[in-house]
Amino acid sequence: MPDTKEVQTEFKPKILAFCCNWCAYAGADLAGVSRFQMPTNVRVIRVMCSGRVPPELVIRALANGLDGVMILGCHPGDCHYSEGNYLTRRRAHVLKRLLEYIGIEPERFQLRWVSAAEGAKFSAVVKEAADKITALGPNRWGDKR
Amino acid sequence: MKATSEEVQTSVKKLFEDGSIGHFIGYETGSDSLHVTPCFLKSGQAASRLVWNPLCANNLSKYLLDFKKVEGKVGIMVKGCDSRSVVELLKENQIDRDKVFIVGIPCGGIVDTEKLLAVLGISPGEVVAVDDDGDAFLITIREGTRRVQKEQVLRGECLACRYPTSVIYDVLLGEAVSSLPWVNNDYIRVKELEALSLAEKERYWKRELSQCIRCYACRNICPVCNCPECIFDKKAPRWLSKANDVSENLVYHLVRAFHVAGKCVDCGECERACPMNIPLRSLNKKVEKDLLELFGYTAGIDVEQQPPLTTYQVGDLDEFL
Amino acid sequence: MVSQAKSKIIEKSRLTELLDKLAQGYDLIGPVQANGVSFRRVESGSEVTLDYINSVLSPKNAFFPQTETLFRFSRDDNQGFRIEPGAEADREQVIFGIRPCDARSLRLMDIVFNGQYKDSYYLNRREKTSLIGLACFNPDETCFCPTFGIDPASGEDVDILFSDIGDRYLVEASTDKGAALLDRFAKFFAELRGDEEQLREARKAGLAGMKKLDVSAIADKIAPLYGSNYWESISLKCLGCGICTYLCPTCHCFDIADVNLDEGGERFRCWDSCMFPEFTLMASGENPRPNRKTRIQQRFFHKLKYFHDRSAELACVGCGRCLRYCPVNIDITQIIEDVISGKARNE
Amino acid sequence: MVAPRIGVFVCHCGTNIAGIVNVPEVVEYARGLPYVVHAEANLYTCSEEGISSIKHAIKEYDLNRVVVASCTPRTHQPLFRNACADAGLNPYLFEFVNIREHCSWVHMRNHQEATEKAKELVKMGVAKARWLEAQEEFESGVYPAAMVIGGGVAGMSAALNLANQGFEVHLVEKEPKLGGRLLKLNRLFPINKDPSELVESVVKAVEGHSKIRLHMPAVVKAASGYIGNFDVSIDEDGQETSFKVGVIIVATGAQVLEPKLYGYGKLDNVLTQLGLEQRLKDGEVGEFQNVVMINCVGARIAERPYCSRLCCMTAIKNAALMKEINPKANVYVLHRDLMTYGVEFEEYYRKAKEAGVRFIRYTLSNPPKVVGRKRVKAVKVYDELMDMEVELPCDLLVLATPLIPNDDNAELSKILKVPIGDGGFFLEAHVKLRPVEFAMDGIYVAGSCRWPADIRESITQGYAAASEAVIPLRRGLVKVEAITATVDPKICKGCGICALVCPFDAIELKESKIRGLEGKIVSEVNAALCKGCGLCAAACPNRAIQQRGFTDMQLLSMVNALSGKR
Repeated sequence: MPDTKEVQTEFKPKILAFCCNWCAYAGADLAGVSRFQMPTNVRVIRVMCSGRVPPELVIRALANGLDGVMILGCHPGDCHYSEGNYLTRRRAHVLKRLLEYIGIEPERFQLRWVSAAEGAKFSAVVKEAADKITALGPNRWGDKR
Repeated sequence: MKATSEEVQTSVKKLFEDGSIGHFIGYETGSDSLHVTPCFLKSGQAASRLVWNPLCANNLSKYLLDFKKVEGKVGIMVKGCDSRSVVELLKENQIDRDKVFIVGIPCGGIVDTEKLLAVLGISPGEVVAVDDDGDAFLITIREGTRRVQKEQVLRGECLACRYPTSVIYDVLLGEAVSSLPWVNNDYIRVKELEALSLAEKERYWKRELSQCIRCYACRNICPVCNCPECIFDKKAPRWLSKANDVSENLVYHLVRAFHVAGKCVDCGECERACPMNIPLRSLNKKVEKDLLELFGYTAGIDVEQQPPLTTYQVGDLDEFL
Repeated sequence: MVSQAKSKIIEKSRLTELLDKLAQGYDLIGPVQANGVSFRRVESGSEVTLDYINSVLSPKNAFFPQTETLFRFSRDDNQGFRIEPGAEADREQVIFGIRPCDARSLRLMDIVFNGQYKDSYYLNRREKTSLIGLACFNPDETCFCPTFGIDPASGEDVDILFSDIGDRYLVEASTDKGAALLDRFAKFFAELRGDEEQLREARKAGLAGMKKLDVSAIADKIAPLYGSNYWESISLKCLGCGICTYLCPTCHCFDIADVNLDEGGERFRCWDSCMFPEFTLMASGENPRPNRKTRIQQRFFHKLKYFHDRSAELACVGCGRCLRYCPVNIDITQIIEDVISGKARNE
Repeated sequence: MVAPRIGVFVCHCGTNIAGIVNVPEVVEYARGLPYVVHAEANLYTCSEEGISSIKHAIKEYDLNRVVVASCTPRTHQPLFRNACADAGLNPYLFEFVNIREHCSWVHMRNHQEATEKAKELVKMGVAKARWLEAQEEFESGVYPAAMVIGGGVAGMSAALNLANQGFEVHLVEKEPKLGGRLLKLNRLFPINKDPSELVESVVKAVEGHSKIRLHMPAVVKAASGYIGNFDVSIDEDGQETSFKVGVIIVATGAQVLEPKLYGYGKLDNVLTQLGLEQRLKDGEVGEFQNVVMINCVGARIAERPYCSRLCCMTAIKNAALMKEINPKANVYVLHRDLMTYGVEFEEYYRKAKEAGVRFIRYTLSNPPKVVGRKRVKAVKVYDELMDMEVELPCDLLVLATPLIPNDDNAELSKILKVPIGDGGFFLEAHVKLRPVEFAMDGIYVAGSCRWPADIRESITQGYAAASEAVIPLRRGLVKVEAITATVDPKICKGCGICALVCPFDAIELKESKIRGLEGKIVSEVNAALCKGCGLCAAACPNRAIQQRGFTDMQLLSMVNALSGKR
């Protein structure tokens, strides 16, 4: 009998990145201006501050089946609003642990600091996230209800 | 000395008489001898209905939200854990300290009735009374009295209770208890779950979360879940589908764990209320443990303490460089 | 009386094997221990537990699932939609272990779903289901089914009734469907030995003293309590959760919503509860039942009056779940007593 | 409520987008999205033609939402918002989708995936647009004064410019003297004049100006507020002083690198160009016969990849001067590439060559080597053109080192909340479109603190920054972007979490005065203080407080759209 070859479509994770207007979004713009090539997996949502992103949105995104969620903000101390990213940092540490506790790989939720000058870092962060999440495979918690 | 039902009745009667309170929230015997039910008094006359015994599990503090607009002060009976949720309600400006009269009751632990029936091998109808007797409970059944070691039959939260005596009160009935002998190893269950592999965690929680019927009892009974309109009840935006599946239940329970982060005092009411026996305390305790380890924070101790997720230190742990 | 023609016995030791066989030929639903006992689909007899008075969730899920796809839709090339029906029960299903109270509740749900409007989803499952009941000789403190004329040891509302009489089960088919099922699995069943009736009567001793309230005039007696502050006193302790309604075998309210995806979606229905603030919330923002008092009143009026007005039946089977699982111990039997005795009145 | 009617405009951006993303496919896809009633492609949506196309479509299709998929909102949002406003549509009913910086430019090798991503980004933008609401901008007054930080030539030019237009200027200089780096120079290229003429006249004008308040020596300690309304506090000679200004210009200059190369600091006949200028100025250059200058010392290397631009001209200037002082001297300039941009500079270079200055090119992989133990005796260099190593006798070695950022840039950046770029220089909002402004409104940048600039450029930038800064000062009013927080007092439970997290003390718990809610304690946002960060909106447990333009509904709709939900 001929081998029924399983046609495996390559897994292309879908990753959401919330970027703060002042640092990370500007860094993403700079990556563009600098033509730093990167994987196509990441979609950016602009917010004014990383501190605008509540855990509800991250959890909802993962429950919707998105394969990864990132929050990208200014480096600690550089927040345009002085302290927004410090609050984000606290929340993210708690959220990350809670997600892992429930069995969601910690790579699926990341907070990273990217300044307006770090176009290269933005592209590196995107690449790293895409690689890691591709290796993990699809998010197994998603449902489109 | 431990406070008795009679002591509670006498004190409450006196509080009504001297005008200290206009309302009182306590416990009375419920549908059978193994249950108590919340009791709301408007005068001292019916104070003889009040009881205090190791069945008084309900955290009554949530009812304070319904008594915001009444005349006079509202008296309320609080165990150690209940008093800590009162602190959280005060922190969130949900109640006015001047309008509540807090009757603190040192607590030697609450009976888990399921465990009790299993240990004694009896049916609920056989129990006549349950009393506190130091390191044991005295169970009066039809045939006589049985003594059961507390550690065998306590509720889970009582096995981990660090605050048996009210942290805030206007009057304390009975002698303060500073610590409970059986409480030593915190977060045993959380640590067990943390030690599982990711795949095991996923399996475990997917099974538990799939049990949820979204009756919202855990939310509705929780004193620190006190939003007049919960985001899950909002039509727009819709955070949660009414469909019951694991992913929606995940959103519900994780977001709830986050919303009570830094406020949960482990009164255990969510887990007690859950008809599906979902280990909800294991979720909330995890967050509690992380807040303690990361930021040195314990909820419900001090009204002046700022909630941990509304503040920061420049030198906070940073795993995200 | 045990009718000889339709009655058999089965040795207890053969029950698991029977259930295994049932699970092969049917979708078998039985009591399973997982976070308390509830009725769930099982693949083999060994999954079934017999250590329960009654389940946490009633078997209503098997007919009226908490979430049920009504139909799916997808976009077609001409800017229109294609509609496909939701998954229908295509296999016959057997529910093993249903208690007489829960079996009665199905008869009450039939009034709703098989009345003026025929609910094909419910009826399809109902039709394809055989009920194997398990007589109840050991009721809970909170049970009060005799109030509604239910005999917990009877097979009135099931196809087959199993009665535990010690070393064996007495097996009685009370419908043709039940008799056919017995025939199909005849090799598991043996003829009566003659002492079965005696053994059963002995076991019925456990039913003595069950709570039985006189509800003959309750619909009339509750009517004047509309708007009464009696409901306020109950609502004071009520948390407004959905335990009582979701665990109730007769509660049948549902909501309908759509899942709207890029490629199509589905319309589903799901349980709803009159205890929830959005239950009768209208698009305008108006809610005729804006507080716990009016919601509590609605729940009891529906069970004890409105349902009766329409069908001459009360929407309660005395299973006691609402009382047993209420975190604040709201006691429906107390409320019924208060209404009957006149203790509940306008103050 | 009127049903949303969304128009989508997808920009080719010449080939910038259309060369990678299949624009017609994106337009076709957009047409099928919910509430989209019109979609079109534009060669350049930002061109006059594109703008008029938007305006036309708003009327023609009765659009009440506009989505442009092109470049970045950080540069082009105002343009498109204005286009909407011109066509009678509230500018806040506009949504930006970035398919250039975030898509075509970074996925140049994968056209198909880039196109799919662009579609999805458009879908998300449309999902958000459906929930956009018209907003009124809050107008706030502008305090008619400016602060200029840095009393060098750029800062003084800016200060004079503003003061001459009648505005009060606080000039904050950290040294006890005005003039900055200019004070240390000997001659100016390409005019070879003594800089003191220039400095003295400018300093005199500044010092004598009735509108300029000098703070010297002084450093900025704290600043808070926003355009039109900054509260500044400075440490002036040990005393703390506070004042209010409407705008701030940063012109703090840069410093010259002190290298650890070629024996600098160890061998006593090795100088930097600046050191040489000092000696020339003081007349202490002494006898010399063989002068070697090395360019690009510590510049254009891996650690410091940029070209400091000024050093070549400085070396040419000083080499020619040395030759002028001692025409018999051998003067060599060892360089990697000569930057003599501009007609006059090239001429200046030619004259130096004519005067006998010898230029030798070396490479980074084969740098010059110094010979000598206590003093430099010679320099060995591999001459690229001759393809051989030459040994140049040397009694004075002069190193041209780059300008590097000031050490306190990082601190000032934190105080003012303005970014610094890779090398440590300040970073403007956009290199071409907003060259003297920071991304933060009301703060501007001029001179070498941004990038090494010569005197003329510093003056020009000083003027440019002043002329940008004078716009709000002159108007007296600024519009604050309508992204501030709003409270629904019906839902608010008065827990005060929002007030706790607000970095600007813009939220207070107050008794509501709204009918039906009288006496209820609820949060109230002071729009004048709110900066629109949205921290409150993320912290509020029941979402009674929302950030305009970034509401839960809008963000959640984007998340859902990305997940394939409608």
